[in-house]
Amino acid sequence: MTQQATPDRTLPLPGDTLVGLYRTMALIRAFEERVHELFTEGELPGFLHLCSGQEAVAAGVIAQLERADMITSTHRNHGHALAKGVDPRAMMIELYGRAGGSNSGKGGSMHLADPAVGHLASGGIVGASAPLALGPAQAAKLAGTGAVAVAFFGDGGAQQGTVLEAMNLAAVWKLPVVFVCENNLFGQATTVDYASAAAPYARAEGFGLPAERVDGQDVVAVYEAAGRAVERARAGDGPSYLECLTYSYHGAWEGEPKRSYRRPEVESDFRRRDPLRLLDDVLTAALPDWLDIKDRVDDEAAEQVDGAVEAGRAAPYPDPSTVLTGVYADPNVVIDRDGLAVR
Amino acid sequence: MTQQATPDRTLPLPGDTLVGLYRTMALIRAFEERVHELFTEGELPGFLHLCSGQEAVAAGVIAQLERADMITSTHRNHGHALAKGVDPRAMMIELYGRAGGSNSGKGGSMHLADPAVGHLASGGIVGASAPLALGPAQAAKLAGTGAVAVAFFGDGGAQQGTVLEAMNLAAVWKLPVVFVCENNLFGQATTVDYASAAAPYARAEGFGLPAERVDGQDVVAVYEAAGRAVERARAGDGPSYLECLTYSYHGAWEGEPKRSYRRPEVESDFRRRDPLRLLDDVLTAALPDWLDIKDRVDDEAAEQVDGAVEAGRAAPYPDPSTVLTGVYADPNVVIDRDGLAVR
Amino acid sequence: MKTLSFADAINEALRLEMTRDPRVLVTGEDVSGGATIPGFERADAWGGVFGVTRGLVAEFGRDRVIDTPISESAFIGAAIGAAAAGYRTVTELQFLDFMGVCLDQIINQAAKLRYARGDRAPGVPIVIRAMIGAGSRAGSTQSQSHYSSVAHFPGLKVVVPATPADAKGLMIAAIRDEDPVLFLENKALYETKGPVPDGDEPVPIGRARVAREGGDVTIVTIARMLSVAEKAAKELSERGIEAEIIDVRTVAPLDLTTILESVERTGRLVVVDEDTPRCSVASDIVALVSSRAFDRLTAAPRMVTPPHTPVPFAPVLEDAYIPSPEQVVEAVLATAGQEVAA
Amino acid sequence: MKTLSFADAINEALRLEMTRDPRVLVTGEDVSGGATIPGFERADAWGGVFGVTRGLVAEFGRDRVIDTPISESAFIGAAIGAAAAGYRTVTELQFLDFMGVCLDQIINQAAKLRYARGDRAPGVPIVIRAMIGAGSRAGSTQSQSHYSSVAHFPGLKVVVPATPADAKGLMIAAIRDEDPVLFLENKALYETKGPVPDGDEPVPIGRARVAREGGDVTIVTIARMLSVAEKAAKELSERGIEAEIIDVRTVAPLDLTTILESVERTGRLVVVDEDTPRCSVASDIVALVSSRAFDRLTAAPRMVTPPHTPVPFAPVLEDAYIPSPEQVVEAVLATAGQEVAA
Ligand SMILES: Cc1ncc(C[n+]2csc(CCOP(=O)(O)OP(=O)(O)O)c2C)c(N)n1
Ligand SMILES: Cc1ncc(C[n+]2csc(CCOP(=O)(O)OP(=O)(O)O)c2C)c(N)n1
Ligand SMILES: [Mg+2]
Ligand SMILES: [Mg+2]
Repeated sequence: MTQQATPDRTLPLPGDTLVGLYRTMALIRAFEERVHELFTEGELPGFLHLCSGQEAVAAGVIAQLERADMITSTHRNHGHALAKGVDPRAMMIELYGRAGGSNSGKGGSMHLADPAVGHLASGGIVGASAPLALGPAQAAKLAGTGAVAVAFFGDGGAQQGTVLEAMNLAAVWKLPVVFVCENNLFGQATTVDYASAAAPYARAEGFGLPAERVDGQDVVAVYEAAGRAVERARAGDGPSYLECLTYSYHGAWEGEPKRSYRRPEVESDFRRRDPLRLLDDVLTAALPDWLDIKDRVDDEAAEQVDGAVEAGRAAPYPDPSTVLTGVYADPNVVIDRDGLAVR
Repeated sequence: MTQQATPDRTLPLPGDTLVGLYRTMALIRAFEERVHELFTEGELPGFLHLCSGQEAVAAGVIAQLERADMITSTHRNHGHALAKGVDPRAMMIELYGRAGGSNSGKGGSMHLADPAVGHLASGGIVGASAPLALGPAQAAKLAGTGAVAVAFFGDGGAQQGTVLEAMNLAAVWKLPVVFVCENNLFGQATTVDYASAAAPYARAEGFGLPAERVDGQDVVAVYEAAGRAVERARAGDGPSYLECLTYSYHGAWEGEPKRSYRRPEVESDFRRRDPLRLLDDVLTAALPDWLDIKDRVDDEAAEQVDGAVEAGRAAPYPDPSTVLTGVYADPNVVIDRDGLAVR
Repeated sequence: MKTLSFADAINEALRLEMTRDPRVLVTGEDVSGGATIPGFERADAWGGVFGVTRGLVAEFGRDRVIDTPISESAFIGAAIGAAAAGYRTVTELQFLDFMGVCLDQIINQAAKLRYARGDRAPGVPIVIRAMIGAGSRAGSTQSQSHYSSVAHFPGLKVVVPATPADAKGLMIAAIRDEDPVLFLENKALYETKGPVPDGDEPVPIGRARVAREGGDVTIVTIARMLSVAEKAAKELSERGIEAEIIDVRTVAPLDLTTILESVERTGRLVVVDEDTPRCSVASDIVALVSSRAFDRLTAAPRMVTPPHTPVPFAPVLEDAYIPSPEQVVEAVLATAGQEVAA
Repeated sequence: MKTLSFADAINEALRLEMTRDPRVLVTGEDVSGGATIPGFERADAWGGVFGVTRGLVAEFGRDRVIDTPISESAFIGAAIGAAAAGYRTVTELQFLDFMGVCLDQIINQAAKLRYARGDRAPGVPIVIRAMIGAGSRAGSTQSQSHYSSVAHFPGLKVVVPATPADAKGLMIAAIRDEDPVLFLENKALYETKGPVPDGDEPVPIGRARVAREGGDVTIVTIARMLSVAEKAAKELSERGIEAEIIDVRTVAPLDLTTILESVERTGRLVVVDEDTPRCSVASDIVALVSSRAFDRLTAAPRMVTPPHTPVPFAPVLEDAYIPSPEQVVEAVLATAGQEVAA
């Protein structure tokens, strides 16, 4: 199998690890680009925050996790979900707002999650991911499972009080959790240099968390730094903080009216250092059969996304009466339109 | 006048400054001890958090402020209020729940404040003082008045997200504000060593705030450190953080059922270094007429408190109908029992 | 049956469920009462401001009775997350007044995660304990009963026990529930004693209790207001009016059926609530009964609540603020077109 | 008079008041729309997610139109504190859904500081802007209209304009008000155009508006629900039923007088609200009318609201969630003992 490419001394990581990272990134890129097209054409509804350009963070961090390790994510979560193993078909059906989607049509883009594969929650409240991640970490510690939890949040989210106090609580309880700040330079149109008086990772150290800033375009660097943090967590040495510098090609949200606050020079710098391209360069130089592998991996990604889109298009609309279901897990409580429980 | 004691080379500060600091501390101590007695005897109602033992923080910091400088405070606020110049009679009438109190009987111990003398607000929500203090600081900066603001909060409050994000916003806006963490070792029965993974002041540095920890028993040290922070603020150099190590003789709150979590050794260490005693020692050694001055200052404090208690006892009860007044500042809106506006 | 205080009944429920189910945790500020201090682990820990969790750390250890920094968003979030990993955390917010610093975790995370993640998603089995109630001279930020604003949000269960027996049974039910439960304790009730069943039978969430039978008027009460209504009912009985008192026990979901059944018979409704009136549980009940049993009502429904103001501190003002039996009597008489004789 | 969109009407009000009063500030995430970027100060700044504050930074400068980190507690607290020092800050919370991260500053600080500090204390003149409203396919955390939970707290004014003219006039009133005002903008209204008076005349806070006269039924609407009721009224008129529509404009304080005057004449009440029903403004209005005008009501009052669930994402579900003209027609007919013909 191509994944088991023979290790090469010039490779920074084993070849199959690198190919795996590329595969994840290729899937995320293909998924996001297709979503962008479908939204632009008016086919997909939603309030969408894409992560094209940021693939190395999701892929690099999550490659260090097991299925039992939990993540929590943000409004910009498609990449995290795909990397953690949420089914792209179920995700796309959800984005189409059809029946059978990952969230039964109740969640949409900002709320994609699947606890069954270790994706606890995403959501539209900036900063909420950090407190939530403490829970599975606490559970893992108490049960001694060795599992870890990862909270993703943005450079904007790093300013939110909930994230800051979660860092302290994680340190107080010495929890196996990794805080991953995806610093894509902006929170909407506000730059991180304005919004954060000190670099987010520098601040984590003041809370007693080992902290690192890495090049978030370089999946190998992200993977290695995440490995150190995850290892610390698994070894019982408590929480860490990882800041990854990256960039969102599609801006803050799909349909954003004015993007002129983004300097073209900055964007093209990042595009030159595109995460897929950087890894492609590494693999091209080092794996003799890389071009073949790459074609296959790219094709597979495209096929997966094609299949997901087909599934989304083919899925039926949800029954409007299902608005009322799922408010409570308790099967004895059913909601009628006035909010009354009917048994 | 005794306040203008001749400067003495062995004094750490001018004599009248020291005497002024002593006077403030003596008033606070006398006030709090009397409140403690009156509560214990069942004369005073309320949910009371006294600051006996912590006088040096209120006195030392606030001695650096002008009347136009604003403070915000906490549930444990009597000392801050007295130091900032809130009338002790009005405060005591308030504690008695009588008409004519500083807060019209609506606030009680936890909400003492008087914006007219630069005390913006106190309150029962741990951490709320920090965001509030940003406002007068922002106003001072915009209006170029040179005024500063001081937010007081406890070691427990230092863990609250609102305080943490306020530190960042203060740094981002470069506001003339001083964050004063009164570290009295406990938040209720929880020690700061448990609740805070790193020392509160150490964390402030990660936000870009110059930070210092001082001996909060030593009013001279507090005064000098506060002076540096206030000077920075007035000079336009932005916010600072000051952590003062101190101790609450009366525990967490009046009537607290069990105080056994407090080690007697720790308490007696702090009592040995009582803030009034430490300053008394300095002044005894250096001011020849100190004993006379001290007697007079102590007497004055006792008289002030006596007068306040008399005023409290003599004040009439508020008219129960005043429950309904003061919800809105807008005089056109009056509340009836159902919450409706009646013009 | 034994006699327990309201506080001890909750303590017993916690102890029973922690014994029965090793996944039950207790977290919050000071819940171990100082037991985080080295050398103090098993000593004289009080357990929260009113000692409701006292003794638990000695029995179940610091791994299961866990103090927190004053970081409500963080530790409530942790409770929600731990639920996803199989634990059931009873976490304490101390006073409901503090909800403003962590409400997002309650209303958007705990309450909505189940719905937003779709029909196959697991529930969020956590219990958030918080105190409510005026009368302790604490002023406007530690005396409020603003559960109405939380009951407004879909996805939460909101429980308001009025007796020691219900406090125990509802806590047991809350811990076993698959959904987030806000468990509210009126601090004025903590010392109230009453009969409490042995064993660990839950009291079902979402069922009201007829606390007194009567055919002339339906008085619906919430938490501590039960005793206020009971006093009023005695006085009314002397005037020949027999009040039926319904203690709702749960404000979300609300047991409207029991209320409507009573109003069908009495034709008159008075709701007594300690929360402020606008957009409240009291107005909710009045609105539901008015729209669903309009033809059965023989008089205008009434609410007895505090005025729509913050809780004042001064005893004279605070006493005027809290609904009194006299006000309930007056409201009931008004539904009968009568006035209180001077 | 000129024609402006709802968004532009708010923008104009901000511009007028900032011009009139140098103490008026605008703060919030992205309100300057990128103007914090060095070199971008006066360029192409958009001004918030929907551009409501666009152009203000170019006109008034970065000292008065001030971006914030995503730290709602901190910057709302700052606005409250700045009020104590003579400034009037219009601060933006973007979506009301986010209130959970900063509610304490709204309900315990802004709302209660005046009361708790006593009768001589100054007010807290701040305006908190926030968006409400479903329909934008954003899912359960950026689509809610949970103002009922905030209107529940004493001390706040809560404004819910439905037309561009009211958006402008109420914003002017809100900025000049001595009390904290929550100014809620239904994002589905931003593009709606309508006549807007020139000048800077405020629309008084706390006064409802009779948007349509009619003698058969009173329909009370909140914000965007006005247009839903207007469609229903057309349809009802064709069936011979003339609805009076009252747009409340302010939910706290509530203008009950105008509502009661109408119900006195019509005897029938339907309240249309986009917030979830339990403990809501809708149930509040029904309760107040039922208890104060019971004898004038000739039929059970009705509420038309979304179901008591989070806002679902899927268009099919979200469309079923939002109250429709058909539901209003149905509710009105039900108050007349009729059913919609199949
Ligand atoms: C509590 C809260 N405040 C504000 C918002 C509005 N908002 C949505 S995304 C966003 C920017 C977030 O920036 P960042 O955390 O850097 O994430 P990015 O979008 O750059 O991935 C903001 C302010 C929100 N969703 N939640
Ligand atoms: C937001 C909030 N959470 C919890 C409380 C309950 N509480 C009141 S005082 C206190 C301890 C505060 O400790 P610290 O900040 O150190 O102040 P201290 O009492 O020691 O002066 C706590 C937890 C509160 N008032 N507000
Ligand atoms: Mg960002
Ligand atoms: Mg302390």
